[in-house]
Amino acid sequence: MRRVMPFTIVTVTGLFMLVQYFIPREEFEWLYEWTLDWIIVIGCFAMLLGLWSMTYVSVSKVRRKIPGWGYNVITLAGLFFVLIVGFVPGQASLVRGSAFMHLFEYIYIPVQASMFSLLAFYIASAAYRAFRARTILATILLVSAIIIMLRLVPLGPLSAVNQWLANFILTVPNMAAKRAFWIGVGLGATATALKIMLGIERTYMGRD
Amino acid sequence: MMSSFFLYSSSWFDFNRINVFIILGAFFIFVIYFIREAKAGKSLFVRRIAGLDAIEEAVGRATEMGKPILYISGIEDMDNLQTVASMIILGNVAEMVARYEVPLLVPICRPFVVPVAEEAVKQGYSKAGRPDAYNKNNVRYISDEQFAYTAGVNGIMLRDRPAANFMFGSFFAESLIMAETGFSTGAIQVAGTANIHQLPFFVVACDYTIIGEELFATSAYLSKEPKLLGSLKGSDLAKFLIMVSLIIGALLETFGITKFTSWFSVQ
Amino acid sequence: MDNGKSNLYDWMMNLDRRWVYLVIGVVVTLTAIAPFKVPVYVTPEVRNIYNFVESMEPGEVLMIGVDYAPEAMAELHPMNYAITRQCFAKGIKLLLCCLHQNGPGMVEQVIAQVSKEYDKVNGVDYVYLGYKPYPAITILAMGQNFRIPFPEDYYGTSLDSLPMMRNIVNFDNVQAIINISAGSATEYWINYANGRYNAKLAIGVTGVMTSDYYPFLQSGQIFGIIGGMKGAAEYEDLAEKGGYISRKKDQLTAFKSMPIQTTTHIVVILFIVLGNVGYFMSKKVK
Amino acid sequence: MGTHDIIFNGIAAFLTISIYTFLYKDNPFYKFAEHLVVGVSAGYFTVILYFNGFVPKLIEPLKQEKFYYILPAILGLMIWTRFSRKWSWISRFSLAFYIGSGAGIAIPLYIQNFVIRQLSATMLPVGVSTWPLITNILIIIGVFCALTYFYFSKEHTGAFGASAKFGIWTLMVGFGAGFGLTVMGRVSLLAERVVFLRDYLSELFKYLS
Repeated sequence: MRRVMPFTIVTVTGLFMLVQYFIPREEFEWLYEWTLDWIIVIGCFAMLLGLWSMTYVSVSKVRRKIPGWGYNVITLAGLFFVLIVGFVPGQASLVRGSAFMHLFEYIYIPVQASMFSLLAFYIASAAYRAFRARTILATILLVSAIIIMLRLVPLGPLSAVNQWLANFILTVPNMAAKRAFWIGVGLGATATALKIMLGIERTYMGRD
Repeated sequence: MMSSFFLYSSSWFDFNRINVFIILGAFFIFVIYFIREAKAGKSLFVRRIAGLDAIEEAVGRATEMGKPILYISGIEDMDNLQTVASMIILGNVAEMVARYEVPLLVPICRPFVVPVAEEAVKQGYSKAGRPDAYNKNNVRYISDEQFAYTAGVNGIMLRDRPAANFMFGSFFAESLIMAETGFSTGAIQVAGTANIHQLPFFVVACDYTIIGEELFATSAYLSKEPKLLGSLKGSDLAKFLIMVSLIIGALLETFGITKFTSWFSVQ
Repeated sequence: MDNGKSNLYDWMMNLDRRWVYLVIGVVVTLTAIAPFKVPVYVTPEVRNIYNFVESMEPGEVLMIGVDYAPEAMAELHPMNYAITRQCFAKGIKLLLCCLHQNGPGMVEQVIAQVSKEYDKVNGVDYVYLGYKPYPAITILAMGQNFRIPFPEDYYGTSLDSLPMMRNIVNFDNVQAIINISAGSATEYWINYANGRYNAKLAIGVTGVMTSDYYPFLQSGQIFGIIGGMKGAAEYEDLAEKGGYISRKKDQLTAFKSMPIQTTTHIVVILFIVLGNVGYFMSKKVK
Repeated sequence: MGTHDIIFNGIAAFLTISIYTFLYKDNPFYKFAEHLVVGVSAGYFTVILYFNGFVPKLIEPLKQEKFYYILPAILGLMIWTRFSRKWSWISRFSLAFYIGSGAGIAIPLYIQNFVIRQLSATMLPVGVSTWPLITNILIIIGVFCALTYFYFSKEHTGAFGASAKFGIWTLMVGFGAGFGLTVMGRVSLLAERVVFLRDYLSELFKYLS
């Protein structure tokens, strides 16, 4: 029961999802969409598991007064404050101007956008450090990146030449690289999925 | 249902997808055939995957220094195959680490990955004969949100100073933030993903990068069961046939024969 | 050999990453405070789209599929604004729809502002169909009749009671479709709207996605690509010359951020050059 | 800007700068912003998932007496057995469903979109008479060689090794191009943030004076 059942479920659901792809009947489409709903519902319950895990780690840090525990208090305070302003007014909290949306707009969005824009700095330092013509591979990487970046720098008459080169890189070697890459990934992923579906690969689920 | 206006038929098979069906069927047969061969004890040659040495070397260095090892499994859920491959690799990394007294930190982005990662690490530890060394608190959920997760992982890199960072799975924009922070702490970094947009950043910022299909191959290789290598053989045979049909298709197209190529078009 | 020289080369190679951050930060801030004008090289794939819209007659209909969320706003909003302004200025009618779950807000933001500028009326000069999940099915259904996936518009009015929709059944009644997208929706538009129904299609996508779609341009499945901030700046440049948008009214968002793009790109390239010069010179010294 | 905007945009500006301080080094401001956003985002996602997932996909159907929707709820509840040492094995049922359906959905899509579509797109007419025909040859050679790089059953030596080498070169050109293209997008975001701070500061001075 403990061992066999999960793998039976994997095989059955996997096979169903695979087979329905080839069956154009409406009742199968309906079953498929219903199963997609299952995934969303299970995800909701899983979310609580995550919340529990997070709260548990934070609370235990605060309790044991591990250095920096004050920050865990901030995490917990942020979490419960959002839950309160989100759930207490009900659906109304999703309307623009509510306390809940304020938290979204003035805390979540700016932090997210700032984290994202840190990448502009990181991309520069990574390029400076790693783009050295030490090996052939590094040189190829470097030259290709510079040609693409130069598109944004006005070079006078050279702009047209560079534009042509950039276009060539994007449409020929870059295209070839992507195609081969996707074919490889497609085969590798399908083989992995097949092994899981047929229960050949089982190491991802614990022992007893 | 709106789609019922025109999309459905009473047929039990979608003949528009017969090409997918045939190719998929052939692929299944290849994989299963080679797995059987391997099970029967026939030795199959598979070249050594360079990424494996990189993983072992990184674990070795971290344990020598007595510092923690950080394992990041990407930001997608268990329904993504890259995450599954990453969990298989995690189990094997745990087995390598278990023999030494260094913690293996596994911060996680999706709640559903937590139980799988816990099992993978636990199993790795008990395989190495050290089930007691397993610490539940080291596998922890951080946040579902991409950048909150990234911020949390950055924090671990800076405060726990892991000597080795592994990043295997499905990554997005956070890849470079993590890899650069990891570089600044001097950790040895091995990364692998099948998300092509992020590979440039791993290639640039990490010591070793596992590219695309190699991620799935590594997970198969690490499982150490010879039968699992059968899938690599199967996918190689498929690749060979793809290369052959690529040449045939191109030649036929050149002479204006499009029947062959149009058979491959999918809707 | 000379110790000072090799020290210099070492310095060039091993700058602390924080110096890189500082230079980028300073350059971006300075350019933001005191911007300058950068010439933009207009590529044919952007010009094609502009010229097509130019060739349309007042009263004809252009469809815009808006499939991006706030994360991609910085890159995609500018082109959306420029095209919408050009259309309204020329009296072209717009049909809008959305296949990305966080997209509806994006459409509203643009259409609310631009329709006010040009005094355009909902239902007469433009129709916003709203959002539907499952892009493939939705596009296929629209190819039959817009009323299948969208019996009502975004605001809950039945399509049949909207004056603009009177003679519009499906893709055959729109002159072209422009899909502005940050994700996989583009592929569905290409495969289904163009592939199945042969609709005339052009796309606007984020910078990262751009290169993926050039093959479709070559094969003629799409007639133009606007790629990221640079593509948007090219479009704004054309639209400004055409007199549809104006610098005075602060309508050249992408164009205005081009100086920041240019200076940062130059800085990044210079850093790469610096590192490599240091590397080669120190190898020579040794 | 009114008082409301000045205060709330002020919070946003403060958090933005706090994040940027990380570029210099880890510090209390960054840690504050980091821990705050971890808590806030977890809460935010819970609320959103409840209203956009749980309500329409479970509560509404049950209200409409579609009782078969109780099945996914049971599977969902099973995950919570993880809290018990004795019953935690039950949680594997829901996990199995999740992984199984993920694998089943993925198989045909990977084969269709990643393998067949890429293959058929590469079957191009070749020749030397026009430039597009020449580029087609180059694309086909590139794809062919890059595929040999991903070939595991043979050592990369001899002619095969040369082909794999050319393949990895092609991949590197692609990665370089990807890197170059991404710079533009990231700088767009930085520009947006800097302009936000610039505008906020000028508004703040106006407001204060």
